[in-house]
Parts: sequence; C-alpha cells; structure tokens
Amino acid sequence: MAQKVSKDYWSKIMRGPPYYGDMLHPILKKNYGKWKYHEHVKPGVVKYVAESGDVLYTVKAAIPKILSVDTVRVLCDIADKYSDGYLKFTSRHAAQFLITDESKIDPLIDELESKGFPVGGTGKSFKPIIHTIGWNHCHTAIYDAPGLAKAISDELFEYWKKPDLPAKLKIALACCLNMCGAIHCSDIAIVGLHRTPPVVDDEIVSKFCEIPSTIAGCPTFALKPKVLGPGKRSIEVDPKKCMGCGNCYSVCPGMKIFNPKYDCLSIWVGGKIPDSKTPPKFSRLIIPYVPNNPPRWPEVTEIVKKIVDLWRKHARPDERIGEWIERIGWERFFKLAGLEFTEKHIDTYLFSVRDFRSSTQFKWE
Amino acid sequence: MAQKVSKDYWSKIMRGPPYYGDMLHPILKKNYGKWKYHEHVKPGVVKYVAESGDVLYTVKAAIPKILSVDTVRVLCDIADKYSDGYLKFTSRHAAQFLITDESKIDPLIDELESKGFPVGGTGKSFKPIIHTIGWNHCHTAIYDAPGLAKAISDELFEYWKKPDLPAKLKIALACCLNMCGAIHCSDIAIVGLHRTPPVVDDEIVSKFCEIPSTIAGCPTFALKPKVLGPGKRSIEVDPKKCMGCGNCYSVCPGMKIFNPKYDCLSIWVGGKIPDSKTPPKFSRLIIPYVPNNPPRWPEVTEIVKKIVDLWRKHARPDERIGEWIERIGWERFFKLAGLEFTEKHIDTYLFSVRDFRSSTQFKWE
Amino acid sequence: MSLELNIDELKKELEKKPWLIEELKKGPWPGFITEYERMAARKEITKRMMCQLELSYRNRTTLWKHGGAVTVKGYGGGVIGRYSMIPEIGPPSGSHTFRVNQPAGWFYKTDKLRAICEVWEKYGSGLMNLHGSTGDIILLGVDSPEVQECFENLLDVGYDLGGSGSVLRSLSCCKGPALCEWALIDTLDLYHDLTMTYQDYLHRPHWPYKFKIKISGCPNDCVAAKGRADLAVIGTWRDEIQIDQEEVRNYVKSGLDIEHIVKNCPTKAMSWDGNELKIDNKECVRCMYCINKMPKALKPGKDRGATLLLGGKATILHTAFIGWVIVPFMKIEKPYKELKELLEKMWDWWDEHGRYRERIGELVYRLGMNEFLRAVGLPAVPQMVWHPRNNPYIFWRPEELE
Amino acid sequence: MSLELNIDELKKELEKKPWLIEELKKGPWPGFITEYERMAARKEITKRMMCQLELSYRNRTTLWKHGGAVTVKGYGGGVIGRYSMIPEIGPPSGSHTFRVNQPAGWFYKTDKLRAICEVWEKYGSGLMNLHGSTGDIILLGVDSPEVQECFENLLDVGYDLGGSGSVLRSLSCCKGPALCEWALIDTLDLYHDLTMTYQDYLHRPHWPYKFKIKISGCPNDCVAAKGRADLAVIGTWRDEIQIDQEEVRNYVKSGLDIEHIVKNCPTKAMSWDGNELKIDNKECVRCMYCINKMPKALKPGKDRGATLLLGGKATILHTAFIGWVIVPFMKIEKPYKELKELLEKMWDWWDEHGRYRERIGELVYRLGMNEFLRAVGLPAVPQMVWHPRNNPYIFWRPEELE
Ligand code: SRM
Ligand code: SRM
Ligand code: SRM
Ligand code: SRM
Ligand code: SF4
Ligand code: SF4
Ligand code: SF4
Ligand code: SF4
Ligand code: SF4
Ligand code: SF4
Ligand code: SF4
Ligand code: SF4
Repeated sequence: MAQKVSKDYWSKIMRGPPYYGDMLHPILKKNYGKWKYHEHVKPGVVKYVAESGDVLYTVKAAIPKILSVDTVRVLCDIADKYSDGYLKFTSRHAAQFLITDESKIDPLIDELESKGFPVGGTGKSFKPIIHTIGWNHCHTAIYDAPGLAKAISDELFEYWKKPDLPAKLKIALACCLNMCGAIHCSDIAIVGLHRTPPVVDDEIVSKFCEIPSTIAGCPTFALKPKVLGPGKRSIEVDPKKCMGCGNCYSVCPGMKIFNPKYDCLSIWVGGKIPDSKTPPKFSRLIIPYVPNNPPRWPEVTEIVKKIVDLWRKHARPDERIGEWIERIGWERFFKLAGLEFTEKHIDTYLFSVRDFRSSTQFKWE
Repeated sequence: MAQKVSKDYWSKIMRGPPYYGDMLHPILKKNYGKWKYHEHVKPGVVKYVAESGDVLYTVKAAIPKILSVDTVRVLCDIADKYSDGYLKFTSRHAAQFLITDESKIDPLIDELESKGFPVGGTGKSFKPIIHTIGWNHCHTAIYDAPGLAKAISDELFEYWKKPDLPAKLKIALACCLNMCGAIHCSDIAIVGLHRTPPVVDDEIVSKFCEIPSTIAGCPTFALKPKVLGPGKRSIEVDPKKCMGCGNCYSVCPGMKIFNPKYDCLSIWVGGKIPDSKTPPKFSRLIIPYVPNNPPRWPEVTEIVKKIVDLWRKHARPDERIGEWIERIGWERFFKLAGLEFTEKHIDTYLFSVRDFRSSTQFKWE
Repeated sequence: MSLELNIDELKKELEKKPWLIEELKKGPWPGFITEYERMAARKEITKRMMCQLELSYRNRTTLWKHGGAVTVKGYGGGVIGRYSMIPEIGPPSGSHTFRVNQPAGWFYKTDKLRAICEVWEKYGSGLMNLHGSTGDIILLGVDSPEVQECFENLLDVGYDLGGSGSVLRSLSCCKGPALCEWALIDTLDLYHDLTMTYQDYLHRPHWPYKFKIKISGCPNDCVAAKGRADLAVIGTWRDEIQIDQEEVRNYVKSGLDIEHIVKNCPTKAMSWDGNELKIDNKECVRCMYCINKMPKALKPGKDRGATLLLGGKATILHTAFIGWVIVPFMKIEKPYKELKELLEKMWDWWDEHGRYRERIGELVYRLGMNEFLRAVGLPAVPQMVWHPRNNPYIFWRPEELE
Repeated sequence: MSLELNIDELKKELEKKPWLIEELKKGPWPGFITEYERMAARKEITKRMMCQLELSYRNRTTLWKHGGAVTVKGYGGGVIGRYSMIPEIGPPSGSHTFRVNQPAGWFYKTDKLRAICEVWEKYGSGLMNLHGSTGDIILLGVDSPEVQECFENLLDVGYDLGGSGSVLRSLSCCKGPALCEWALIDTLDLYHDLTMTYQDYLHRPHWPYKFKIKISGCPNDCVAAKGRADLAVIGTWRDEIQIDQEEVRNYVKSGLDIEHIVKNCPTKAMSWDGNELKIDNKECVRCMYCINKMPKALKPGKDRGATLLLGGKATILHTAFIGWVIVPFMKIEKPYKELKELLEKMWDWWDEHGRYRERIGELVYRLGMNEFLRAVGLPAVPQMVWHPRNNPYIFWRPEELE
C-alpha cells in the first residue's frame, strides 16, 4: 500500500454517492412527493398520475444481474432515446424507463425486446430473482447463483410476461449459508448447503488463523483446540456436532468446508416481507437436498415450477405462497406437493421449541 | 429408618391406588363408554343421558382445597344420603355428587348450601381456583396461595353461581416460581416473585450443598465458586445476573432467596389449555409487582375483578380472556385496563426474539 | 432468610387477637381456617401448624424449612420431609407430607374415603388436600416417628403412595368413559394400567428428574395435560364427525346462533345452509368447538385413538413448555403395548442423556428432535411442527450422504 | 477443499467443447455469459475469469480463494480482496471487488452511468453487478496494482465506495416520493443525509460487525428492510386513511371484489354497505392491503412518520431475525436529529458490549431488550412485542425496589 496518491486525494475521498437530486428525471423532481395514484397499463407498464395532472409511464425490463459495460451503455442509449437520459434500477435489479410521451411506449418495448431485455414483471407476476454472485466471484459459493437464476427465470418466463399469478412471486438464491440477499423471507428460496464438517488444514490454521475466536464462533460448540507441537496449535472438529454452517471457514481459511461431492442445494418456501394482510414471514425448508447440477440444475427448476403451478391452482387471489400454505396447513402442502417430510425439517436450533406444534390441531394430511 | 415393618409388608407395598372400577357408581359402570349427551339444567347441575336412556345428574359444590377429615366425612354423609355412597372430585378439586333421582336435586343443593358448600361452577362460570399450598406447608412459598384463593373466590363468587361469563374463567395461583399447578396456561394467574438475589449463607452452603450442581443449575450463570479457606468452599452471586428464579435455593438451602420485604406477587393473563377454536396459550405478564398483603391481598383481588369485568364487557361469546385480548391486541388491552407497560413485560430469556413484534402491524393504543 | 426469628417475640405476636387468618373466615366461599380449627381442637400438631400459619401471615414469609429426606421402607418417594423453622411453636419434630395415589378420575366410594380419614386422624394432622395439583390425595403433617406406621395403615385400607422426587409421578386422567360422551379413549383404564405396570418407576427414584403422564379423553383436555405433562395422551379421532341434522335444527330452533359457530371454526370447515350443517372433515382439525356447542347433535368420529404430546412442564428452568405432538395418532387398546414400548424407549433415552434436573422436553430441546425421534424410532411428520424449520443448520449423518 | 487441483488437467478440460456455461445462453431470460464474452474479447482478466467460471461449472466448486485485505488509502472497507485458486488459468494476481455506493433509489442520469463504465472498462474486467444485494454498484474483478488508481478515477467521476467489513454498510431506500404516491417519508433525502453524515462510519471499520440501514416509504417495504436491515425505517401514519368514496364505487363498478378485500383486512376494520366504505381507523394496523388494492380511492393518512425496527439480519449465527419494533412512531424531518441521536446511542452501546461478529440484534437477544432500551433511552411500549413475556424471569434493579 505504499502507492502514491494524487495531491487532492484527501479532499476528494468521503464524497459519498452521487446526489440523487441530480439523477431524477425533471418530471419526478416537479412532482416529488405529489404523486396521486398509479394504474397497470399492460405487462411491464405502469402509469403514474400526479396531483398536478402530469402523467408518467414506467416500463420495466429484465436485465442480467452481471452486466458488461457494453450492455450498460446499450441501456443508456435506450434511455437517451426514450426517457430523456434518465433511468432507474429497481430494488430487485430490473431496469426501469421513465416515459412521459405515451406514444413512445410501444417503440421502447420493441427496442428493449429486440435487444434481449424482455419487458414485464409488474403486478402479480414473477419478479426478478434476487441472487448472489456464486462461482463468478465468491470464495464461499457452493453453487452458482447467477447460473441457477438464469435457469429458473427461463422456466418461469411466462409469468414475467403475464401478471396473472395469485400474487407476486419473489424468488431468491444464496450460494451459501451466509445468505447474502437475505433470502430468508422469500416466496421461494434456494440455499447452498454443506453436508460434511470442515476438513482442518493444520498448516493453514496454525499459521493464519485466530484460533480462539474461530472456536468461539462455532454456534454448536463443535470445535476445540488441538496441540500440534510446541507452540503450534490447530483446531479439532467434533463431526457429530457440526451442522456445516461454514462460519469457521468464514473466519479461518484452514477450516476447509467445501466438499463438491456432498455439498448440495436446499429449497425453502413461504416467506414474505410486506405487512400487507399478514406480517412478514420466514421461508421454511421443504427440501433439504437437491443435487448441485450445473449448468442448469434441472432438478431444482422442475421443483420450482411444480410449486408455482400448485400455488396457481390452489391459492385464493392475493395469497402469497406462504399465506396460502398457512391457510391450508403445512401437512396439507407436503401432501399436495408430494414432498417427503423428515427429521431435517424440524428445527434443532436456538428457538426450536417455538416451532413445535403445541396443540392437537392438525390435519391428517 | 431402622423401624420394624410388619411381616407381610413387602407383599403389601406397590399395590397402587384403589381400583377405579370399585369406585364407580353402578349407573356409571352400566353406561361406561355409552353416554350420549349432556345438558345444563341449572347452575351447578348437569344432566347426562346415556344411550340406554339412563339419566344422571351431577351436582357440583365448592369445597376448600385444604380439608379436615371431619369435613371429608360430612361430604361422605351427604353422598351416602343422596348419591348412593359415591362421589367424585373434579380435576379442579370441586366435589361432584351423582344423582339418579331428579327429585333429590333440590334437597341436595339445600343441604350442600346450608353446610357451606355452595353449588355452581358449571358452564361459562368461574371455576375453582387451582392453587398450591403456600405458607400452609411449603418451604419455598412467597405468599399463601390458599389464602389468596379464598379471597379471590369470595370476590368472584357471583360468577360461580351464575354461568353467564363470555366463557369459562380459570384462575390459578402459585406461591413461587416453581409454579406447581402449571398455572402458566390459565386465564388469570398469580405468581409469587423474588426481586432480590439470594443471600449466601456460607456455613450452610459449605456444609450441606453440592456446589457444582448448584452453580450449574443457575439459568443465567449468576453463580461462581468462592473459596472460604482450605477445603472450604461456598458460592458467590453476581446480583446483576440474578433474576430471582429460586432454583439455587431449591437445590441448596444456603442460598437464602427469601426476602419478605421485597418479595411480591405478579399477575398474568390470557392462558388456556383446550384446543377449542384456538390452540393452547400461555398466560402473559400484565403486572410484575403487587404487594404481598395478607390476609386478603386487596390489591390483587381488585385487579382480578377489574380484568374480569373488562372481559365481560368487551369479549364476544365463547371468547376466553386470551382469545379476546389477542383479537383486540395487547396494546389495546393495556390501554383499556389502564395498565402500565414496562421493560419488565418484554421477555429477556431463551426464546425472547420470537415474542418481538417483527411487523409494522400494531394499533396506536 | 433475612428475617431474624425471635421465638419470644413470635409468641407474643400470637397473643395479639384477633388473628389475621381469621379474616379468611369471612365471605361466601368455603374457607380452610375452620378446617384447621376443627382439627386443632383435638390434635396438637394441627394446633401448632395453625400457630405457625398465623405467624407466616404476620411476617409475610414461610416458616417451613428446606425439607430433609423422609421415606418409607422400600420406597424412594411419596413422602416430602417438612420441618418447622420454629419448632418451639410449630410442629416440633416434623410435619411431613404424604402423597397418596388417587383412584383414576378421582371417583370414590364413601367407605374408601372414610377409611383414609380414619388413618389420617390417627397418625397425622387430620388435614388433607383433596387433591394436590398433580392429583394425589395430599396428607399434610405427620410427625417423623409415625411415618412408617401410618403408611402401613394406608396400605391396609387399600391405598398406596404417589410419586415425589425424580420418579414417575402419579398420573391423572379425566372422567372419560365413566361420565363423558366425548371420551375417545378409556382414560381410566389406561391410567390404572400404566400406574400398575410402572409401580417401580413410581416409587423408586431412577431418573434425571420427574416425569408426568396425564390422560384426557378428548382435546378439551379436562386434566390440562398439554401444559403440564411430560407425556400428554389426548383422545382424538380420524374419521368423520357424526351429525344428527334433526338435532342441529332443534338447537337452531331453540335459539342457538349457528352462524357464530360456523364462523368460529378455526379452519372454516363448516357450512350451514339454513337446513343442513355440512362439515368438510378433511379440513377439520378436531378442535371440539362445534361439538362442545351442540353435544346432542354432533359427536366425534368412530375411528378413535390418541394424539401424544411430549414436553409439557412448568417454568423451571427453560421456561414453561406446552407439550408438542410426537405421535399424531395411536390406537389406545389394552394392553397398551405400543404406548408402553414408546414410553420405555423414551425413558431409556432420557435416563441415558438427561442431566440432573433436566425434564425430557428440555433434553429434546438441547439435543434436538432429530436425536429424540431416531432414539425412540418415531417417524418425523409435519404434524409435529407449526411449520418446518427456517434455518439451514441441518445435521447430516455420514450414512445419509450417498 | 477436498478437491485436488491439477492445472494441466484443468487446462485440458477447457479444451473440451462446448463449454458447460454456454448452456446458459439458451432461453428467453437475459443471460450473463454473453456479458463475459463481450468483455473477454478485449480484456485478459475477463477471459481468465471466464475460464475459471467454466472450470467451476465442471468441478462443481468455487475456485476463488479466501480473500486477503485489499484497501484504498484512508479507507478500511469498500474493496473485497479476491484471488484465484488457479492463478495459472484464472486472474493471476487478484480480481478484487469494488463496492461503489449507489445514488439513492438507484436513479441515474445516463451520463453518470456512462462515466463509471468508462473507468471500469479502463481498470477492471468491465463486468459489474447492477446492483448488489445491499444496493451497491458492484465492480467485479480488478487486479491488485490498479486498485488505488481505479478508485481515484471513480472519485473523479463523482462516485465513492460503499461499505464492507465491520462498518456501516451502504444504505438503501425505495423510490419513495420521487415516484410513489404512498411514500410517507422522504426516503431519498433521508438516505442521502444519513450516508453523508456517517461517511466516517461507512468507510472506517469501527464496530463489532456490520450495520445495515434500509428505508422504505411505507409498510409494503419495497427494499425488504424488515428482513435484512439492522435498522429498518418504515414510513407510516397515525391518523385516518383518506377515502374517496366516489373512486371506491368506480372500482366496484369496474369489477373489483370489494367483499374479498373487506374480508382480508387483518383486523376487520373495514365495512362496505354497497355504497360506502367505512374504515374504523383505531382498529386499522396500517398493513396497506386495502390501499394497495385501490390506489385511486384510498390514501394513507396525513400525520406521517416512521416505525423503526431493529435487528433484521440473515441466518449467521443466531438464525435469521426479522426486525422488531423499537419505535412505533417517529417524525422523520430534516435534519433528522431524533433519528441520528438514537442511531448514535445504539452504536455506542453495541460498540461497547458487542462481541466480535455479533450483530446488534444478537446483542439485544443476549443482553435483553431491557438493557437495550435503557441504554438508548427508549420507553418500553406494547407495540414492541406480539405479547408480553410468559416467564417470571424478571430483572429488578436495586433502585426499583422501594
Ligand atoms: C420498483 C420497486 C421499488 C424500487 O424503488 O425499486 C417497487 C415498486 C412498486 N411496488 Fe414494491 N417495488 C419494489 C420492490 C418490492 C419489494 C422488495 C423485493 O421484492 O425484494 C417488496 C417486498 C418484498 C416482498 O414482496 O416480499 C415489495 C412489496 C410491494 C407490495 C406488497 C406486495 C404483497 O405481496 O403484499 C406492493 C403492493 C402491491 O403490489 O399490491 C408494492 C407496490 C409497489 C408499487 C405499486 C408502488 C408504486 O405505487 O409505485 C410499485 C410497483 C408497480 C409494479 O407493479 O411494478 N410493493 N416491492 C421495486 C421493484 C422490484 C422489482 O424489480 O420487481
Ligand atoms: C369434571 C371435569 C373433568 C374431571 O374429570 O374432573 C370436567 C368436566 C367437563 N368438561 Fe372440562 N372438566 C374439567 C376440567 C377441565 C379442564 C382442566 C382445568 O380446568 O384445569 C379444562 C381445560 C383447561 C382450560 O379450560 O383452560 C376443561 C376444558 C373443557 C372444555 C373446553 C372449554 C374452552 O374454554 O374451550 C369443555 C367444552 C365446553 O365446556 O364447551 C369442557 C367440557 C366439559 C364437560 C361438558 C364434559 C362432559 O360432557 O361432561 C364437563 C363439564 C360440565 C360442566 O359444565 O360442569 N371442558 N375442563 C373437570 C371439572 C373441573 C372443575 O371443577 O371445574
Ligand atoms: C403439593 C403440590 C402443590 C399443591 O398444593 O397442589 C406441590 C408441591 C411442591 N412442589 Fe410441585 N407440587 C404439586 C404439583 C406440581 C405441578 C402440577 C402438576 O403436577 O400437574 C407442577 C407443574 C408441572 C410440572 O411438573 O412442570 C409442579 C412443579 C414443581 C416444580 C418445578 C418443576 C419444573 O420442572 O419446572 C418444583 C421444583 C422442583 O422439582 O424442585 C416443584 C416442587 C414442589 C415441592 C416438592 C417443593 C420442593 O422443592 O420441595 C412442593 C412440596 C410441598 C409439600 O410440602 O407438599 N413442583 N408441582 C402439588 C403436588 C400434589 C400432588 O402430588 O398431587
Ligand atoms: C456482493 C454481495 C452478493 C451479491 O452478489 O449481491 C455479497 C457478497 C458477499 N457477502 Fe454478503 N453480500 C451481499 C449482500 C448481503 C446481504 C443482503 C443485504 O445487505 O441486504 C446479506 C444479508 C443481510 C444481512 O446482512 O444479514 C449478506 C450477508 C452476508 C453474511 C452473513 C451476515 C450475517 O450476519 O448473517 C456474510 C458473512 C460475513 O459477513 O462474514 C457475507 C459475506 C459476504 C462476502 C463478503 C463473503 C466473505 O465472507 O468474504 C461476499 C463477497 C463476494 C464478493 O466478492 O463481492 N454476507 N450479504 C452483496 C453485497 C453487494 C452490495 O454491497 O450491494
Ligand atoms: S451467499 Fe455466500 S457464496 Fe454467495 S455471495 Fe454471499 S457469501 Fe458469497
Ligand atoms: S461449519 Fe459451523 S458448525 Fe461446523 S465446525 Fe464450522 S462453525 Fe462449527
Ligand atoms: S408453587 Fe412453589 S411454594 Fe407453592 S407449593 Fe409449589 S414449590 Fe411450594
Ligand atoms: S435465584 Fe436463580 S438466577 Fe438467581 S442465583 Fe439463584 S439460580 Fe441463579
Ligand atoms: S377431556 Fe374430553 S372426554 Fe375427558 S372429561 Fe373432558 S370433555 Fe370429556
Ligand atoms: S371440530 Fe373444530 S375444526 Fe372441526 S369442524 Fe368443528 S369447529 Fe371446525
Ligand atoms: S415502500 Fe411504499 S413508498 Fe416505497 S416504493 Fe414501495 S409502495 Fe412506494
Ligand atoms: S390498511 Fe390494512 S388494516 Fe388498515 S383498513 Fe386497510 S386492510 Fe385493514
């Protein structure tokens, strides 16, 4: 780090992000805080009406989450052409164009579609998958979330285009138990899992790791110190107590948790975040093991499709997946979906008792 | 224990309780498992009709939980006179007489009432209080549950006689945190609390206690060993970590937890056990401190009466106290009841996070 | 005890009249002070217990000491040692408690009750609890020298002790088939059979802590088993609620608000068209509500058995637990082989792994339902949980990997 | 890693065509492989990243190494060190990540976006995440020697880094008043103000672990703050939902099933008599459902502010938490003094008591809400819990006893 820095460096840093006021389309500035209502015009297109009478249309397009600068420039070109040089990305990472001239909507859609950015995703539709970076760029990735996101999105593409699901469909993927993206409150979530304890690389542990904090960080007390020789220490794992969270690997590279042969994917359903009707809910485990099968994970996409179809068939209007399942009961859902229930579905951790059914109320199936 | 025992002693022990078959009124034996339905005849009286057409009336009378043999004999006399020498005690410790001859009902009621055993408690009424033994006979009692039970029952007497509450009313009292009687699922519960940490009597601890297990038994890790001298050990309390559960005193008499000046009563509401409509519920803290004010604890009886009146006024038919409160929300209940909410009402223990409101859904009051 | 006890001062307190406990003689509910008075008139121990009680009321504290081990020959439990802190005033050398095992469902023939009164008048204070919260007949206050003989006399009149300490505690059960149309299992027979089968576990301390079994004939749970039994056996059914439509209409005619009932069904399994009540039984969760409201018209189904819930207990130490489903349905038929086998497996596992003063529910919490289920050979089913787990902290056994 | 990496074999694998990742070019959804191809054509680092990705797909494992500390002068976070396990094939000497702080609400003028593309094409792989899950612009893959200069170029075009490590992470907020009729607070301004006020906390590791703030204009929570922000700021209102009855009738006329909506209200606060919609506002829990269904007819109230929730986080270590209410209502008005004071008190307390890698919600769990509330000076209110505690394990401070 003995690099040279430019003279005014210390006055330039800590400048913060670009000021949003400079990033807003003039119509947004004018009507800031004074929007009146919105209407769904057609898939991908929402009309906003301001108290001033001003009208704005948003057009939402799917983009890959990993983008080249080339593609970003294409999006900029389109924004220059149709939306006065302004655009927005949504919190689920779609691109949104802001159109003041209604007649530009269809040409914009044509151009977006022709360039490979399908328009859709408004209303009760399949939303862009929130996913993490996977093998593309992370050292703890069990599977490649961007790849699986692509495969699932292809599978559910029709629901991107047609907003006729019972409610919104929010899928999120995390390539390891760190669960970047906070996928734990998603309608459908897919998490990479380790099924074997870490293999300890004594060399690395003794040289590079803070042994006490690594040991203290294991939530199930599976670790204890091991003496290798005079002044040389490492860590010992009790495999029976390890549930593969990978926390030890996060803090110490010598705790080699990866095991491509046994690592797998798991599927979770029923989470949500809004308070609309029902409070936020966690996603719940439905399948603890699905093979890690790149490049397109057919086992996963098949299950996802099946759950979505089941939900479409059985849910009432406005029912998110979790709301539907809680109405019919998890026992019924497992039956309907033909899923196997095992001991792995029962919580064994900190708050487990509150998940146990302290009641004789249940359905037989 | 070097006492002599009778010759046939070893063949007599382990005989178990009296055989219930010998304890049943002949009409119960005859219609065993073949009862058809029941009807409420009037307060305290229920009519049972068997498939055979047989009819039986039960008459329910309040009795003290602590009884002298004299009074038990009085009850036996009454049973001999009216119910063929048979009687039953209920799971909440009322006496029940089994009448086959309808014309005996009123004379029986008259006799019971005149002897001081008021008839009532059927249907949607105030049920006998479940309570523990208190100062009468327990070494960990903070207050006298039998005494308070009497005081509250006097206060609520009208609801014993008239079954016109929104639903059943089940009150339970425990004189210490051991909560004998499992009062944690009662409509209203009153528990004795310690508010100060134990004072350690080093003499007793060092002589009579198993120090490691006493220390290990403290749920909040408030205890650690203390060396008094060579071979002489005791225990040290961290007062900040102690929440007065009394578990250390249960296993070691030297951990003197009693403090009549500061020990107090606490009030809990909203529990239930049946699965009818809603699953079983825990009682929840509403008042952490009420003074321990024998002989009649006026502060407690007043609050209990107030809650019952509030419930009568606001609940819908068939709503137990907890069901009513959960419908309107605890914030509304606190407001209606004019109760103060404090940090003490928020769980700080093992499963606390699951009690925290992870939602923006709440009422302002 | 931060209280310093001065016997002379305490004696003086007793001279101040009226006594505080006399206040408890007022009011319409039957009180217990007159019960003391009755026995105090002829029993010294009871008089002393009463003096001590008055002093507790005056000083706002218990005056009983931490109990010592008091037992009868051959038993580990059933008697609770009790000594006064003020033997100069209270019982001088012991005022122990007998827990006497009650007959199933607390049904009595009067001669049996009179018999226990006889014994208790002779040996003890003459005061008893009918019944204790666990269910026993609680005899309060017997002096140390009388314990063994009193017990033998109890045996002679047909009684035996109940449980105390780290044993199987006295069971309890609702009146069930003896006097309830909803009893879905024979609560009384199961109570008696288990009690007799496990006499040894009941009387001789074996375990890490106490174990309680309570049996209710239906989900109304009239012995509150779900909240306070390590194993709750709750009658239930698997088929359809039996409906007598004519009687439904009669209820409605006589003013029953049936819409209110239909609305309160937790799974909205009912519908009423003004003439007929329909129940969608596969949606019904057998909560009993509709049946409770119309006992003449509705009856539980015919394919009967029990749901078993594990882990109910009071608040010490891991907070109170309400029992949770471990077996959604088990046929409960004599000689109750399946249930007994399960109990024994559970006890073995708990006995092996449980810590000192750890209830079985707390052990399941500590080691996990997975360990428990595997140890006792029960299949995991969704009925055991409100919802599946929300964290990925899953255990895998090596043999599961392939 | 139980995988043994043999570079020669891996190289051979790459010769086998077609590559697996090409499969991901199929299908209608826009894919990312072509993005690689575009940049790989002119950037060596990207070509190498792509080769490595293909090998990950073949071997079903990541090929990135545990990151080392890579930073820019004066900052503690914002860059994530990334090295290849197979530098012979993948990036030879580093492929680090820049987290670049996004403008509030992810609104852009195209020139600003083009500017960052410029810099990134020059110094990095040319691949980016628009955006990362926390909200930053994620620039993927820059070689070690370029880090500092690349950063300075980013500064020059008006960007700055976001957070990584044990710091305040980049905030996020919904579009709010810029483009939503339901925004009850000025999400964008609050975002920007807090970000600027706390630049030091954002860039310089201070704390036991990360801290995230997310801001949503209403309870719909379009940035999913409740589930993943240590502090979630959620717009709400205290008075009455504004109803335009004419528009309600219009919705009904055009086919809206209003009975369905009335029935779905969680507190049954609505009623519809065929002509007028009534809302009992004191029963309303502001869930947004009815408003969501009829944006033309219903509007949130006028007395606006925010509910604050604490503790949202993912699963490591104490399982996932959804944030819980710590302030039911706070006015959110510039200069946000009340909120900032609270934040600072929270941070101080957490900083003092938090363990290594302990999120603030976990600390509250460990020490108790009572400790937290007292430390930050917030009053306990019933809105903080679903229901009061069920165990008697209450702490008393000596001064409370009298
Ligand atoms: C653009 C965006 C905000 C942003 O600043 O980026 C946004 C925009 C809108 N949201 Fe949202 N939401 C956005 C992410 C979210 C999220 C966050 C997420 O998905 O990770 C949530 C909470 C997560 C969840 O649902 O579990 C969210 C929950 C809602 C809800 C509640 C839905 C529900 O099922 O209860 C509504 C109300 C509704 O749609 O009825 C809503 C409504 C809306 C409205 C109608 C608000 C408005 O008047 O503009 C906008 C949608 C029009 C449409 O149908 O496309 N928005 N919305 C985000 C678009 C993401 C995307 O690309 O799809
Ligand atoms: C006698 C007794 C059983 C026994 O073997 O001793 C009993 C007897 C009956 N119970 Fe019970 N219950 C008895 C304790 C209980 C308990 C346990 C307790 O209170 O500790 C419960 C569960 C605890 C609770 O409620 O939280 C209990 C919850 C019920 C329920 C459900 C009530 C509810 O609020 O949901 C019903 C159904 C009903 O009444 O509608 C019920 C119904 C009945 C019926 C109608 C059953 C029948 O057909 O005989 C009997 C009551 C007639 C009446 O109104 O007096 N019984 N019942 C117990 C009387 C105790 C007492 O002296 O009051
Ligand atoms: C007599 C009785 C109270 C009453 O007046 O009804 C009682 C009295 C005592 N209980 Fe209890 N418990 C009694 C029913 C209960 C119940 C209710 C039940 O069994 O349905 C419970 C709650 C349910 C449960 O087991 O969780 C109960 C939970 C406790 C506890 C806490 C156990 C726990 O795991 O949380 C203790 C503490 C202990 O075991 O050290 C305890 C301890 C005690 C001791 C033995 C105090 C001690 O540590 O020495 C008391 C003896 C007093 C005496 O002189 O007889 N008692 N105890 C009840 C037994 C009578 C009977 O056999 O019928
Ligand atoms: C890039 C990103 C995933 C993505 O592709 O979108 C990401 C990537 C990483 N996350 Fe994350 N996290 C990302 C958002 C999240 C989120 C979502 C959020 O912030 O809303 C979460 C869940 C919310 C939360 O904080 O609880 C998240 C929870 C974690 C955790 C677990 C933290 C916990 O307390 O449970 C770790 C583990 C750690 O901190 O050691 C982690 C660690 C990591 C590391 C730094 C892995 C590591 O230990 O070195 C990853 C770096 C990959 C790389 O090369 O850039 N990441 N991480 C997201 C950040 C982009 C951005 O700044 O915009
Ligand atoms: S979920 Fe795990 S593997 Fe994926 S980006 Fe986050 S830390 Fe990396
Ligand atoms: S993976 Fe998790 S559970 Fe296993 S040893 Fe490491 S920290 Fe402990
Ligand atoms: S609640 Fe406590 S004081 Fe009362 S009888 Fe039980 S153990 Fe004794
Ligand atoms: S009373 Fe409870 S918390 Fe306090 S020291 Fe004793 S065991 Fe620990
Ligand atoms: S539990 Fe059921 S079967 Fe037993 S008495 Fe109560 S209502 Fe009847
Ligand atoms: S028993 Fe309960 S769940 Fe079943 S139909 Fe009746 S009310 Fe509904
Ligand atoms: S959170 Fe509310 S205010 Fe913000 S964009 Fe979503 S709906 Fe609009
Ligand atoms: S906002 Fe929600 S709670 Fe309030 S009236 Fe509308 S639907 Fe009901």
